[in-house]
Amino acid sequence: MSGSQIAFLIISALTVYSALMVVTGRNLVRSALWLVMTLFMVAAVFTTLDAGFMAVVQIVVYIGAIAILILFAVMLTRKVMNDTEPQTNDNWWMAVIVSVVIFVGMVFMVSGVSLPARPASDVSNQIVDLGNAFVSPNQFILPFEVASVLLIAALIGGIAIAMPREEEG
Amino acid sequence: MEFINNNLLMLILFTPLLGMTAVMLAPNNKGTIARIAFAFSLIPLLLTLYLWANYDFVAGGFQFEVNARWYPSVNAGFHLGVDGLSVPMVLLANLLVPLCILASFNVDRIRGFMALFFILQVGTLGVFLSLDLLLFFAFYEVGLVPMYFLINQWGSPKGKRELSRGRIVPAREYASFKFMIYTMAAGLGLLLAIQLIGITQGTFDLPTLYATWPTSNETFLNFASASTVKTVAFWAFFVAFAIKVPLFPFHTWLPDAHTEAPTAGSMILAGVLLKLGAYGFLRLVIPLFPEQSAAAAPIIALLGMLSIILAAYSAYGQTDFKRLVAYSSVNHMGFVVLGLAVVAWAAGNAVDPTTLALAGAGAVIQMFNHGLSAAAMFFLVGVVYERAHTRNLDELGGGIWQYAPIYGGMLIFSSMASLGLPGLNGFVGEFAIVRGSWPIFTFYTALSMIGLFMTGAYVLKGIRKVLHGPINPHWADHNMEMNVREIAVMAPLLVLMLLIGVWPASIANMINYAIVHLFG
Amino acid sequence: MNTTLLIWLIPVPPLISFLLIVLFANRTKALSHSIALTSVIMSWIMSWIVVFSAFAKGYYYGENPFHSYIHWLPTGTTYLDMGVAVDNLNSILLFFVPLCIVAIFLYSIGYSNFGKPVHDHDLPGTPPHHGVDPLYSRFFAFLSLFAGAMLTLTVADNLLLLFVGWEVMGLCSYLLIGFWYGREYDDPKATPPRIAAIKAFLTTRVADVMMLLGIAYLYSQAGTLNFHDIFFNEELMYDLTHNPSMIAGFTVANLIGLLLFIGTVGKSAQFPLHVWLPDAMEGPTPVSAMIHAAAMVSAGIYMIIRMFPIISAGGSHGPNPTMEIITFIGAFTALFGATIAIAQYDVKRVLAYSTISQLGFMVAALGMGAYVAATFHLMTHAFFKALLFMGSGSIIHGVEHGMHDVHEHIDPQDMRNMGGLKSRMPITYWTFLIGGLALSGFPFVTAGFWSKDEILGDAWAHHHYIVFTVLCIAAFLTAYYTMRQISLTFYGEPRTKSAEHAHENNWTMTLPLVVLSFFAIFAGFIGVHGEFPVLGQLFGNNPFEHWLVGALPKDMQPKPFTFTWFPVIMSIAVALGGLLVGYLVYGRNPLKSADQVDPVKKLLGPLWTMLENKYYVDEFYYAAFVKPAHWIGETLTFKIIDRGIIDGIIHFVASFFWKAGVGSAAVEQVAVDAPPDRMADGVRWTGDAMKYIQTGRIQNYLMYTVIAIALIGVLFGFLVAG
Amino acid sequence: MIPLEWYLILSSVLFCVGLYGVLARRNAIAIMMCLELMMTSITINLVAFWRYGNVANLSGQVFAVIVFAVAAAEATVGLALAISIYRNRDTVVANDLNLLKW
Repeated sequence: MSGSQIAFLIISALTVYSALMVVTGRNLVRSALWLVMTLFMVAAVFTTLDAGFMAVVQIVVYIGAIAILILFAVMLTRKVMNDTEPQTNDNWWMAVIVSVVIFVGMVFMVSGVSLPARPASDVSNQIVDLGNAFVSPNQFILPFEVASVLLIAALIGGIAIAMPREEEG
Repeated sequence: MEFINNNLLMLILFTPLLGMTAVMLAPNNKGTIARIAFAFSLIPLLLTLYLWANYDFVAGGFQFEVNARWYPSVNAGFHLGVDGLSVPMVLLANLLVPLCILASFNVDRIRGFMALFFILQVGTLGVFLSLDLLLFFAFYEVGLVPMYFLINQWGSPKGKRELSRGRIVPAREYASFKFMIYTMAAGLGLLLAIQLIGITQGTFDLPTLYATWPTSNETFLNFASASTVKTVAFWAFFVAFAIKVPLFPFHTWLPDAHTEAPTAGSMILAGVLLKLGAYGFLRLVIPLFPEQSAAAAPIIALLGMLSIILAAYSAYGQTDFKRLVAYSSVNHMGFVVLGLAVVAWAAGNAVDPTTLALAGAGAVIQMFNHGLSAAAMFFLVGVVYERAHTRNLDELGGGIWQYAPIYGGMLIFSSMASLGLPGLNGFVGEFAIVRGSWPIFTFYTALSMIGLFMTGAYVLKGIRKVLHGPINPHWADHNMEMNVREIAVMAPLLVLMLLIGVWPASIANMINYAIVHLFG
Repeated sequence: MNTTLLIWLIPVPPLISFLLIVLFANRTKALSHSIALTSVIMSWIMSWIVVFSAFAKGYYYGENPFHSYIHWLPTGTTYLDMGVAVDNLNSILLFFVPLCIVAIFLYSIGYSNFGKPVHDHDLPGTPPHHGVDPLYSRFFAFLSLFAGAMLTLTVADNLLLLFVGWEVMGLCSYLLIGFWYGREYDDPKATPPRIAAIKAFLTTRVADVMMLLGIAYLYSQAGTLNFHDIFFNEELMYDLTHNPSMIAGFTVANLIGLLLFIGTVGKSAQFPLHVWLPDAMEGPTPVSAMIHAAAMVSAGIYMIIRMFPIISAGGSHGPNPTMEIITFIGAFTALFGATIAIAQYDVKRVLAYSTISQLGFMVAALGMGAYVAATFHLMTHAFFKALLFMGSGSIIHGVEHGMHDVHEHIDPQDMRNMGGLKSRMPITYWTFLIGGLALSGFPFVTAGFWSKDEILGDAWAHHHYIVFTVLCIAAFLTAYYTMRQISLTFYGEPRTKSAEHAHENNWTMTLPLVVLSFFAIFAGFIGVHGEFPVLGQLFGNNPFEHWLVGALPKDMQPKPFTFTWFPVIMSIAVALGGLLVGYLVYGRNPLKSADQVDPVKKLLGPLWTMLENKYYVDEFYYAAFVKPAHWIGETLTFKIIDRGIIDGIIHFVASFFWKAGVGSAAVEQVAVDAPPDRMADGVRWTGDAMKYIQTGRIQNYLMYTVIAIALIGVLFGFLVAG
Repeated sequence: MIPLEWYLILSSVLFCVGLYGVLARRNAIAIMMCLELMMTSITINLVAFWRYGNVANLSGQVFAVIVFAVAAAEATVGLALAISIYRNRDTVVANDLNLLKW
C-alpha cells in the first residue's frame, strides 16, 4: 500500500463520514456545514486524480456558491422546522434498504473494473486544453453555451419564483 | 340595399340564428331575454315584409333564388327560392314567431325556450324556402327537434294520459314522443322516396325535377318499372305529408301534441307546422306526381271529408278547451285537403280553370287563415289557462265575460273567424274550397257540410262554457282580463283576420297567380 | 254625391258605429247610443235618397239598376266581383228596413232604462230590474252590427255578399239572443238565453251550410253570383232551366233553388227548422223586433224572392218540384205556427209563433208564384210585427216596473199575470191594437188585410185550392189568437199587483210605436189590387205591383191575377170571425185570476197539451239529433275511433317495437355488453385499488422508481450474468 | 497507484448515502443537499474515468464542469421553489406537499 493509497483512504473515510453526517444530522445548519466538508473532501479526491482545476472549481462553485446558497435557504426557512422533530419520514427504513441494495448492485458492477493508470506527465497542460476544448467549434462549444443559457434561465427562473407576489407585497 | 336584395332569402332564413345567439348571450334576466328575443324576431318579419313588397307575383315563378354548392357528391344543392305559394307561408311563419315570443314572456327557463323557438323558425322557414329535395328534407327534420323539447319540457306539467290496460303516463311525455315518432316515421318514407328520385334522376334540384321527373321513363336498378317507382314514391310522399297535415286517420298525434304543448308551442304548431304538410302537397306531391295524384284524388278527397266530419264531432265531444281547439285544427285542415284534392284531380283531368284556381287558392288561403285563427284561439286558451289553471270547460263553467270583456270580445271574434263567419278570414277560404270542390267531388262536398255545421256547434260550445253563464264567483278573485302585452299579441291577428275577410284580394292575388302558374 | 256611391255608404255608418262603440265608447252610455242612433239615421236618410231616386227612374228601371262593383277575389284569370245594386225589389226593403231599424234603436234607449243609474243588483248579463242595463253600450254595438249586416244584405248585388250579411246577422242574433247570457231559470224545462242563442245559431246554420252549397252550385254553373248577370242572361237561364241535375226530376235550377230555399227555411224559421225562433224570445225585446220583423226573418224571405227567377225556372211548363216543396212547407208552417200560438201564455211567444205562421204565408205565396204578394206581405208584416213586438216589450216593461214597485215575483211575460192594462198603458194599448188588427187582417183599414188578401186571391186565382183552404184556416187562427192576446193583456181587471201598478213608458218607447202604427195602417194602400172596386183605382191601380215586377226580366214578370170576390169575402170572414171568436172566449169573460185554467183547454184536452208543448218537436230533435251528436262526439269519434281504434293500432305497433326493443336489449346485455362491461369493471376495480400509491409525495414516487430500477438491475444482472 | 475501483466505490458510497437522504429526509432543503451529494459523486466518476482513460480526451472534465453548471442551476431553482412554497404554505416538509394526491 503506497502513501497515496493511504491518503486516498483517509480522504475517502472523511468524505463518507461527512456525507453521513449530512444525511443524518438533526440540525440543518450543521448538515449544511457537513456538506461543505464533504464537498471539500471531494475536491481533495480530485487532487488525487491530478485534476487540480476541477478541485478548484469544486471549491469555488460548490462550496462558494451552492453550499452558501443552501445555508441561506436553511436560515430563511429555519423557523418552521426545529431540531426536535424527526428529520426523516416514515419510510426511512425502506430508503436504507433500497440504498443498500443499490450500493450492493453498484459494487457488484464496478468490482473488477480496472484500467491502467496513466502517468501524471500526460496531464500536464490540461487547463489550457480544457479552455480550448470549451471554445473550439469542433469540441464542446455547444454544450458550453447551452450550459450558460441554462444558468441564465435558472437565474431568471429562480428570481421569478422566489419573488414575492405583488398582492403580497 | 343591393346586398339585401341579393341575399334576401339567406337573410330571412338565418337571421333567427342571430336572435338565438343574442338570447344565449343576454344577461340572465327574464324580462331582458324576452325583450331581446322579441326585438330580434322582428328582423325576419321586416325582411319578409320587404320580400312581400318586392315579389313580382304577376311575373310568377321562383324569385330571389340562391343556388350554392352544398353536397356535391350526391348532387344536392343549397337552392332557395320563393314563389307565390311560399311567400304567404314565410310571412305567416315570421309573423307568428314574434307573436309567440310576445306570448311567452312568462315561461320559465326562458333562455332555452327562446333559443329553441328560433331554431324551430329556421327549420320551418327552410322548408318553405328550399328548392332542393334533400335540403327540404333536412329542414323538415330540423323543425322536429325543438318542437319535441318545447312540448316535453315546457308542456303542461299536470296532464296524465291513460294508455291501454290502465297504464298512466305523463301526458306531455306521451304527446311529445308520439309527435316525434309519428313525424319521424313519416320522414323515413319521405327520405327513401327522395333518394329514389335522386338516384334515378341524378339530381335533387326541384325546378329541374319538375321538368324531368313526371315524364321520366327510367327504371330503377333494372327491376322496377318507372310507374311502379313513381307509385311507391307517391305513396311515401303522401303518407309523410298526410301525417303532417294531419289527415284522418293519421291525425291522433295532433290533439295530444297541441293539448300538451305550451301556449306558444301550440300557436306555432297549429299556425305554421301543420302548413308544412299541405305545402308539401302543393310544392312536391302534385307537381312531381301528376298522374298518381289524379288517380288518388278521390281518396284524398274522401280522407279530407272524413277529417272534416270526424274531427268536428270529436271537437264537439271534448271537455278540454285546448283539445277542442286542437281538433278544430284537424277539421279546418280537412278543408285544405279537400281543396288540394281538386288540384290533384286537375293534374290528370280537364278542369274548369276557375274551379281549379278557386280550389287551389282557397286551400292556400285557408292555410293562411287557419294559421291566424288557430294561433289566436290557442293563445286565448293559454290566457285563460294561465289565470284559471284549468282548461276543463266544465270547471271553467262560463261567466267569465263579466270579468274579462276584452278577452270575451277577442275570443268571440277569433271563434267566429275559425267558424267561418263571412266577413272574417275563415269564410273566404272555406267558400273558395267548397265552390272549387263542388263540381268535382259533389258528394264529398255535400257531406262535409256536416262538418261545417258541427264547427258551429263546437265553437259555440266553447264560448258558452267559457264566457256565457251567470257570474261565476269562483273567478272573482282571479284577474281574468288580458293585459296590454296579451292584447298586443292578439291585435295584429285580429286586424289581419278582418282585413282578409273584408278584402281577400290582399293576399289572394299573389296566391292565385301562383296557382295558375304552377297548375294552370 | 252620386247615387252608386251612396249605396256603398248605406251599410257603412252602423258598421263604423259598431267599431267605435266597441273600441272607444264602451264606457259612456250616452255616447254609445248617440253614435248608434246617429249612424242608423244616416243610413236611413241615405237609403231614402237612393230609394226615391230609384222611384224617379220609372218602372222598368230593374234592367239597368244602380250598380257598382269591385274585384273581390281573383279566380284564375277572372274575378269574383262584389258590388252593390239597388233595383225595384231591394228598393222596397231599403224603404222599410232602415225605418224599422231607427224605430227599434230609439225604442232600445227607453227599454234599457237609460237615464237611471247603474244599480248594484243588476249583474252584467242579466236583465236589469232596477237601473240601466250594465252592458248598455255593448247592446248598442251589437244592434249596430246587426243593422249594418242587414243593410249590407239589402244592397248586395250578388248572392255572396248577401250571404255575408246573412251570416253576420246570424252572429248578431246569436249575440243578442244570448245577450242576457247570465240569466238562469228555476224551471229546468225553460231555455236560458245562452242555450237559446246557440239553438238559434245552430238551427240556422244547418240551413246556411245547405245554402252555401246552393251558392257554390250556382256559382259553378253560372260562373257569377251577380243577380242581374244571371237573371238577365237568357242563354244561361235556359241552360239552368233545362239541364238535369244529379238528382232525378230536378233541373239544375230546381236543385239550386231548393238548396237556397233551405237557407230560408232556417233563417225564416219554416218547419222543420222553426224551433229556434220561439226560444229567440229570450233576447231583449228590441232584439226580437229586429230579428222577427225588420231584419233577419225578412232577409230569409227576401233571399227567395230575390232568387225567384231561379226558383220558378221551368215552372211555366208544368209543376216545378221546388216550388211545390216551397208551397207545401209554407202552407204547412202557416197553419202549424198558428195552431201553436193559440195555446201559449208568454206574450212574446205568441208573437213568435205568429211570426212563423206569417212567414209561412209569404213562403207559400212565393211557392205559388205570387211574387208580388209575398213581397207585399213581407213589407206590411215588417211594420206591424215590429210594432207588435215593441208593444209587447212595452207591456213587459210596464209590468216589470209594477213588479219592482210592489216587490212581487212573477213572470212579467206571462199573459195570465196581466189584464186591465188598457187604462194603465193607453198609447201601448192603442198601438198594439192597431198592430193586432193589422196582423189579423182587419178589413180595408189595415195593411195586413191587403197583403193577406193579395196572397189568398193569388192562391184562388191560380187554383191552389188546398193551399187556399189551409191559409184561410191559418188566417182565422191568427185573428183568434191575436184577439186572445189583446184580451188577456189589456181587458178585464189586473190579475196581479204588478199589472195593477204598471204604467206607461217614456217617449223613446212610445214614439216608435206611434210611427209604426201609421205605417201599419197606411202601408197597405199602395198594394191594393188594381181591379178592386173603387179602392183599386183610388190608390193608383196597384203601384206596388207595377213597381216590383220591374225587378224581373220581362218574360218572367208575373201577370196580375184576375180579381174575384170569393177570396176577398173569405179573408174578411176569417179575419172578423177569428176576432169575434177570440173576443167571445177571452174578451167577454176575462180570466179572473192568474191561476184560472184557460177556457179552451177543457175543450181541446190532450190536443191543448200538445199545442202547449209545441207538438214536442224540440223533444224529438233533442232525442234524434242533439243526443246522438253528443254521443258521436264524445264516444264514437273521440273514444272509439280516435282513442280506441287509431291510437289502439298505434299503441299496438309501438308496444310491438317496445317489446322487440326490450328483447334485443336483453340479448345485448348478455352477449354483447357483458364482456366489455366486466373488463371495464376490472379496470375500475384495479384503478380503485391502485390509486392509493398516488400519494402526491415526490419522495414516494422516487422510492418506487428506485425500487423499480433496482429490480430491473437485479433482473438484468441475472439475465446477463446468469 | 490508486486503483480505479476505489474511486468508483467511493463514488457509489457517496451516491447511495445521497440517495438515502433524498428518500428519507423530510426537509425539502435537506433533500436538496442530498441531491448535491449525488451529483458530486457523479463528478468523481467522470473525473476518475478521465484520469484512467484517454487523458488527451477532455470529455470527462468537460462533463464534470457541465454537471457543476447543472447543479448550480438546480440549486438555484430548487431553493427558489422551496422558499416560494415556504412563503405560500408555511412549510418545507416534503410530506406535506401532496396536492397531487389521488
